[in-house]
Amino acid sequence: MTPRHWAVLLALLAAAAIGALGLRAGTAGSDAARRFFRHPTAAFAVGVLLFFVLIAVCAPLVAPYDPSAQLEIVQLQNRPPSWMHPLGTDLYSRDLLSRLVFGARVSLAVGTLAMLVAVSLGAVVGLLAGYFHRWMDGVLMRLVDVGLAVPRIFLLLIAVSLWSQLPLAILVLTIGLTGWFATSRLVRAEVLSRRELAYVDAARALGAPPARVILRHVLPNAVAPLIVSAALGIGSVMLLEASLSFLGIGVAPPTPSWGNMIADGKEQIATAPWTTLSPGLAIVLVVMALNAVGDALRDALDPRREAT
Amino acid sequence: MSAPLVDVRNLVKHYPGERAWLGLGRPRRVVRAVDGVSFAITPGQTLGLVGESGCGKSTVGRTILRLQEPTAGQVVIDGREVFTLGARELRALRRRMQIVFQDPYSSLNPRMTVRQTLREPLAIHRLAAGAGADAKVAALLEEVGLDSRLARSYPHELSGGQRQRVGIARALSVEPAFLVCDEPVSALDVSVQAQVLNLLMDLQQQRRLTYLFIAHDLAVVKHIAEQVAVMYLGKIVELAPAAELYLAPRHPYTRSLLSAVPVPDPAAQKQRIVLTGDVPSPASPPPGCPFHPRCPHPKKNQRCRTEVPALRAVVPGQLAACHFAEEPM
Amino acid sequence: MTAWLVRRCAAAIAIVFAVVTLTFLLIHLAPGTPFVPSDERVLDPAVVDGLRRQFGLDRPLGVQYVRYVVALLHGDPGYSFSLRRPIGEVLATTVPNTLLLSGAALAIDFLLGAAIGLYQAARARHRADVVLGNATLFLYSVPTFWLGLVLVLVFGQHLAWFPVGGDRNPVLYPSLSLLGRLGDRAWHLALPALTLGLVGAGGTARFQRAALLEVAGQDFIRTARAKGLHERRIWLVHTLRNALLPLITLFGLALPFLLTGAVLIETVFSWPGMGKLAADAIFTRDYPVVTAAALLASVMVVLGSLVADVLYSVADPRIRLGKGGARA
Amino acid sequence: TRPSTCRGDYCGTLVFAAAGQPDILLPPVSVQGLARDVYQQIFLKLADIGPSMNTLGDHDFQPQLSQRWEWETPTRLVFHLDPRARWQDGPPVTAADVAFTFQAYTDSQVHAESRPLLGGIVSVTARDSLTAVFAYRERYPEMFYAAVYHMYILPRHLLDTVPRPRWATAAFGRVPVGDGPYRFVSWTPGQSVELGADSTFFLGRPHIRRLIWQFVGDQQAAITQLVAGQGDALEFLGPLDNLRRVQQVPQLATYPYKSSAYGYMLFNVAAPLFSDRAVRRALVLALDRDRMNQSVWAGQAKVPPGPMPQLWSVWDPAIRSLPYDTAAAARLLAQRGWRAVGGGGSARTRGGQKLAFELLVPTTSAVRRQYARLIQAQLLTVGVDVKLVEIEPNVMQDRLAKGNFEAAILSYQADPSPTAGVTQHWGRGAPGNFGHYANPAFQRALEAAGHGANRPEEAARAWREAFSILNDDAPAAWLYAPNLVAAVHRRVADVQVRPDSWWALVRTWRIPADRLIDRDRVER
Amino acid sequence: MKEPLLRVRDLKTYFVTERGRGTARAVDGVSFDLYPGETLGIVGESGCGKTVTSLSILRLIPEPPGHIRPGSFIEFEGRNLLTLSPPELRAVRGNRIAMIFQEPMTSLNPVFTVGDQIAEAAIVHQRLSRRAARARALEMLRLVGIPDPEARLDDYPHQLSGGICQRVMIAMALVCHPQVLIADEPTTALDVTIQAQILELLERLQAELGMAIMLITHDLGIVAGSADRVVVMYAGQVVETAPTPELFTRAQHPYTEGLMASVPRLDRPPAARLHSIPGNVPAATDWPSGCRFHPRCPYAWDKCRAEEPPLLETGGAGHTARCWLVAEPQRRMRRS
Ligand SMILES: Nc1ncnc2c1ncn2[C@@H]1O[C@H](COP(=O)(O)OP(=O)(O)OP(=O)(O)O)[C@@H](O)[C@H]1O
Ligand SMILES: Nc1ncnc2c1ncn2[C@@H]1O[C@H](COP(=O)(O)OP(=O)(O)OP(=O)(O)O)[C@@H](O)[C@H]1O
Ligand SMILES: [Mg+2]
Ligand SMILES: [Mg+2]
Repeated sequence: MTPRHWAVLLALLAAAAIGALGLRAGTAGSDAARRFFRHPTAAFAVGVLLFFVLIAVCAPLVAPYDPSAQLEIVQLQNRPPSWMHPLGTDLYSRDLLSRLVFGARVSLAVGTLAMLVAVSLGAVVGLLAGYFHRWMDGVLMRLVDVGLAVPRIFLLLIAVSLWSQLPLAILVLTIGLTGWFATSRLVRAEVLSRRELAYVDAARALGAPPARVILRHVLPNAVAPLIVSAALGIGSVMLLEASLSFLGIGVAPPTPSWGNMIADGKEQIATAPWTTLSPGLAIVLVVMALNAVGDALRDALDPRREAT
Repeated sequence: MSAPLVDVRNLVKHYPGERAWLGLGRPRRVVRAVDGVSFAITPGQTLGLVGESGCGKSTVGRTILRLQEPTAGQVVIDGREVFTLGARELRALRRRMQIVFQDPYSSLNPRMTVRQTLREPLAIHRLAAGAGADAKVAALLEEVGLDSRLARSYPHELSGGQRQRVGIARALSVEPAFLVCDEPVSALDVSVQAQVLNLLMDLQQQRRLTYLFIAHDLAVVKHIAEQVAVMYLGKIVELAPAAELYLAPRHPYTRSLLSAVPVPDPAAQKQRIVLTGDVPSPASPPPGCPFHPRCPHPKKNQRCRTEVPALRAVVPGQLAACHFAEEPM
Repeated sequence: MTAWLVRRCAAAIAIVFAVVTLTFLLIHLAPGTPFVPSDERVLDPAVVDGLRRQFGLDRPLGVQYVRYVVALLHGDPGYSFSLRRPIGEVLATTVPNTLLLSGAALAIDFLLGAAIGLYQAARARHRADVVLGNATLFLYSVPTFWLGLVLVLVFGQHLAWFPVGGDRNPVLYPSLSLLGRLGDRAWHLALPALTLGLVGAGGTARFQRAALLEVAGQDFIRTARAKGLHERRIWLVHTLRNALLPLITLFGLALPFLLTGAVLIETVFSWPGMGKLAADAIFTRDYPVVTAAALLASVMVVLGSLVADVLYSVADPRIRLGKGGARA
Repeated sequence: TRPSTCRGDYCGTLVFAAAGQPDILLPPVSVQGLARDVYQQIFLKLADIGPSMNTLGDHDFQPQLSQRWEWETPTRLVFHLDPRARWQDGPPVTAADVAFTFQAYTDSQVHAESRPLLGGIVSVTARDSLTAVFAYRERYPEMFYAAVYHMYILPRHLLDTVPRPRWATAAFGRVPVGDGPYRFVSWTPGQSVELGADSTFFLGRPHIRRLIWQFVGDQQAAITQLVAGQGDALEFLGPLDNLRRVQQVPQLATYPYKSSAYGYMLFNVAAPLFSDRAVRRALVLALDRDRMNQSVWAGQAKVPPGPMPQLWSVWDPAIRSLPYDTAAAARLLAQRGWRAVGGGGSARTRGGQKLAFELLVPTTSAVRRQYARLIQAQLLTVGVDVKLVEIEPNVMQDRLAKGNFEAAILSYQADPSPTAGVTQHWGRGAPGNFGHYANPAFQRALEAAGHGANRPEEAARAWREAFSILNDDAPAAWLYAPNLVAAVHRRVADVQVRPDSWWALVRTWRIPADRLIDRDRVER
Repeated sequence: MKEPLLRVRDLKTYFVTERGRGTARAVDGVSFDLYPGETLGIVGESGCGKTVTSLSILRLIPEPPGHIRPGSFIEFEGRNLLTLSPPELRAVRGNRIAMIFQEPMTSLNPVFTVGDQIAEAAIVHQRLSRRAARARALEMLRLVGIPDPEARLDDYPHQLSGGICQRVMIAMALVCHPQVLIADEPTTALDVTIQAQILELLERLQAELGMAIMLITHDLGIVAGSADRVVVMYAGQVVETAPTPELFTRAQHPYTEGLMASVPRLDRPPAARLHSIPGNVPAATDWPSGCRFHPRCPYAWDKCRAEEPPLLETGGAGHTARCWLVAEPQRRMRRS
């Protein structure tokens, strides 16, 4: 850890803070932004997210070492935090800060991508079921019932066990594919309630074909809960990835993810607690921020929330 | 009198209740929202459709435009039979018939500006594009009495009256001949209501529009309609030219409805006929004359309870569905 | 109501059957073999083959499936490969444990969560609300197993207030009085149930707060105030009673969440429950246990949502009397 | 308020923290090591191996169920059972039980793991109720070991009604009745197994009254249990960190013992990359195994000179093996056409193909996972890209058996006998020879060593020769042979841990009356 | 003339809107009196502050965002309602002054029976036993003319129609025999025939119980039929007050005039076009300066833009109007 790395770290911290505050100042005019930032923690949460995203993007600049470099497998094993290694080192003498920084890339990417899969699938199913009703609705919703009837971790463990070695893409995909059930219900409910609205009828009366009605009139207005559930979804995927890693299936080593960092450190939790503490806190912080942002978004995207 | 532009014959719309077996089985307990409604509207004229909440007015309007599939009946608009059209022909016919909604808050897509809202029909029917479309939007806005600068606004930035005008402009954009106005002024304040009513009447004049004007306010209907149909529980109970209907209502329901409307004149307070009870649910309509449980007619008897009165001409041009339409109350 | 119940049950059975089929196929398609020693030994493939034959795994998958379903319909879920005992027996010892854990967690989750939510809502946007809001957000965002590990370390090992694992003291338990046994179980239950319950309570509190505030903005609360009621009565009777309705829905959804948590928490706390059993079974390819666990989990989940629906219809008069029950 | 009445020399309760669960407490059909830990307290063998762990001949063996034995002919062995031996449900143990046990172990429907080892025995018959006769096909050095080491004598009167194909799930295996120092008390799946001392045990009443195995999730949980004072004994502490953790706890004593385990990275010779001997040698040369040993075991283990645990007498540091020499490794690789591109940290290539392979490692073994990652990092420095595949043991086993792998880190818990161990894993076509290693020279040396009769120095030379050939071929990189450490509560005296089977001697342990703690005194 | 029962003076209720567009002065200096036994109609268009006025009387304004400005004064039974302690205030609410709301369906708690909800106020204010309160509830249901009251007692609101719900609301409000009943658009959500029933009921109850009613509505027809005196509101202010016949014959404020002219009427033959007031009601955050009606007023002149008129006596008994025309009637002549 050279002064340069400290400088970059501080710069990113400052950038995140300025970014969050700037965003608040810059959007002061809009109602949605005002509702968003009315939440006491919203600006802070945005700052936290920005910080981690920046760190992930600039990982090579922030990380003092190669995240999978085993620096000195005997002398530097499980060292507590120090100036050289601000978060300490792990069992393999790897620098935890570097791992945390690169792990942010993986964890955030897995969270975002899996959530995208889940949300888009959920949205499509929800739209179809909600808009076309009748048998389509019946069939799709029964499918959802089945999906919801097995605890997700269970489903995931089984699904993941289909691969003896789990490529990251498959991990993302399976997490996504087991995560859309609730979203599809949400979207369906939203569509059902919008379907009857006068402006949807107006579009139909004007002769707009179903695809146009769905894409221009129904979907955009059902998108607010979708965005909120996406924000919350990233967090829950990150937690899930950590849980899977804990159970021994997750992102393959040596690629660091916050989940497998905790898993790597769990055997040293009594003797070298810092190895699990920093990734654990990172997850908590980001998931908290995502939830805070989700809450704030819920208000921001719903003009009816003016009073509460 | 010329041939009617809109001819509705024995229109029936039943809503199925919930379905058994995971939503795939047979439906239970139908709601008879519209139960055999017939009328015709002459080109350039207005038929007012009045009745209490839930009597099926909106369903008539929506079904005629095939926003909902009918259960039975026939509707001929412009010589074409609406219920038998395929998707493509129907889309073409949609240029001839349009609808204006009651709720100025839900009838505009909150995420589209006025311009986007008004350009959409032009795009769907390929009527205009680019600068042509913008010009058309400006013209439409002007026609409904709105400043063309409003084109960039979102619905929530507009007042109720302005929204209603945008809704009308949207309906007019495809140059229809027939307009269903589903309670277009009920949600508006009196002062604004007057503005919109005036606008609708002006437009009718200029464009020779034909209106099906749905309302629950008899005074408003009196103002705008040449013909008036009174609905009760999915059926038309009285159908007559406005002048006759307001002067000499034949159905006891029409009479009590008229008497219940408050008149803004303390001097002219008349005797109200206060009906007892509520409108029954269309899911379980009473047998016989649907109005008989609330009917104040002195002659009400067993026949009313068992026999459904037909809609018949009591005097030429004035139809009523009451066994005792001829008798005074 | 009965017709509705019959319909719901039929749907539930169909769902459970679908889950069983899906699980059966997936787990059999997964690579790997059962019958592997957990210690560092290599088993003679001939022994493995013999065992496979003995348990019918040499048959085509279709045959296995049909056999399995037929046996299941006769009430025989088969033998566990790794525990070599009838699955009924295995579940009989593990399921009550999981129910105990989830039940206790559920109680903590909802009692604590609802209480915090109520407290927060009644003081919305005051300091206490903001502080509690962040605390519940923290709990809601914490990885369950991580919290569990930390709690074990702190309260189990360092402070030694609670046992570090297991569901009872294997030494003392057989000789304890009934009361002593209950105490012992409760003492072992405390940490895992708290971990699971606290994380859940974080979510429940947030949900409850939102639900209460939503209700608090409704017209009928204004009516109650206009009647001259005390604020306490308005919150505890009028608002809470209405806000319990969405909570019941949440309750129905909480079960899968708790079962998920149970898989992890049972592992962390060596809690001999179904979650750990199921996870182990997946890893060791103990097919019949996996399918049986999936069956049971789905039954529990489906039952949970059924119970929630019934509760809802009991709690909400608008549903209780069925739709269209309006009398004029 | 707790009942605490037991006093004196025969109190003692021990709780073993166990990461895992037994499958079935019926010796021939169980495959889990933990089951053996338990059932060896319930069932006796005819004779047991002595402290020297010598498997050759019979002179280092100790009487157990049989009082004495004699060789009637070179291929006929006669056991005289101890007349005091009783089944725990009453009847005496007879030679018929021995004959029955042999039939069961060799029955193809029972799938006993040790069946192949019994191949040299033609028959076992009961001459009279206390005399059992073993007939062999031929003489070989470990013929006595083969007869006694794996065979726990079973009660015929309880098992002969159970159809053999049903043994794998026999109810008897859940409530076993034996003839050993402990009798079965209870077993709750997922929780614990409890045994109680048999006060009438004919070889002497055990001092420890209750043995309880409490099942926990994993190694770490077991250690936590021990450290928190809820467990009394753990046979294996694992890496350095855990040892330190345990050593800080005053109530725990540690007992190092030579382990019967060793670990190695196996190459699948049938895989294209590893069919090249030079590549295999280069990879072994590139590994700094001493340093890895420092990192993982803090020097508590040794780098073995071949596939052997420290326990074996054939252990000999003089066996020729490959040193750590990255330069030589790089040279070798370059010679074989694997060119380095860029600096260290990127994979070598040959004809556009990367020098890379998949290394299987089970998720359940902390030690092997640690090794895998160290190897991954070290090999990268010579331009080899290792893809770690961390999988469940069950998948790993499957892939090993199917030969569907390139390399894997294996660990072997060996029998005391090198002959069986080495043949099973490196003999041509042997069931455990997953890497498909075959070398006629090695095969010859192996046979010579196995049949080295009773001439130790000849055998030792043959073994040295065999291992040297093996090391030259580099079918694997030998990683570690640990000196294990067991932890047992300090109050327990006379603790002896047996390398091949840790708790085999528990019946001789005791807790002096003045050191009893609450859990010892609890009366059931 | 009798002493007023309720005296509202200079009531100002503002809302802090978070839009960053300042304060919504929803009610901005409203004064009026309510006399015992009379029906006072309050009319005005949507957003003019009728509801906020009525809520302010019982201090039911949600705070935040709303607050009643100091200096406002609402006298009832010799006390200022705005300074009562919470227990004193509760003793007034539902007991001395009761309220019914526009949406009967949403104003009843969906999870309690109608009987319980009616009885609640009696239990709280009159310390009746449960049984006595139930008997009282039954009596009230009878009083408001609900058929088969025994059966209705245990019904839930959703089982009842809108008209019945409104009757239940009325029963609930009257259970403690209040002095004042504030009815905020009690019939707007109902059908005409039901509206007629409810208005009829209110008239009857007032005759029987002798309470004063503040009847808020936007329908001039209802005012004409039911109110003794009328207060017309526009833009958060009272613009005209008069006895009902006086108002309908000699409306002084141009807004009142315009309002009356724009109603389509059943009792007159339809004209070709309706009269309409141009423009829209301005937003509460920025009322126009001067007279708040001047941008829509056909008579407005400079003074109207610059100076806000006070409520001026018009000469008719109890007839006041907030318009400079009262002072300069000739200007009206000149225009018309
Ligand atoms: N989609 C639907 N499914 C089931 N029932 C419906 C549906 N739409 C309307 N109904 C029922 O049909 C009846 C007639 O409804 P409709 O909307 O046509 O009445 P309306 O006269 O327009 O009433 P309002 O004045 O309230 O607009 C009502 O009882 C209503 O509950
Ligand atoms: N909670 C609130 N927050 C902010 N502004 C409010 C709030 N309640 C009312 N207002 C504002 O106060 C003004 C008066 O509203 P009020 O409800 O009194 O009108 P009203 O005369 O009752 O209209 P309506 O006929 O629509 O009921 C409105 O402009 C409204 O925007
Ligand atoms: Mg309608
Ligand atoms: Mg209002």
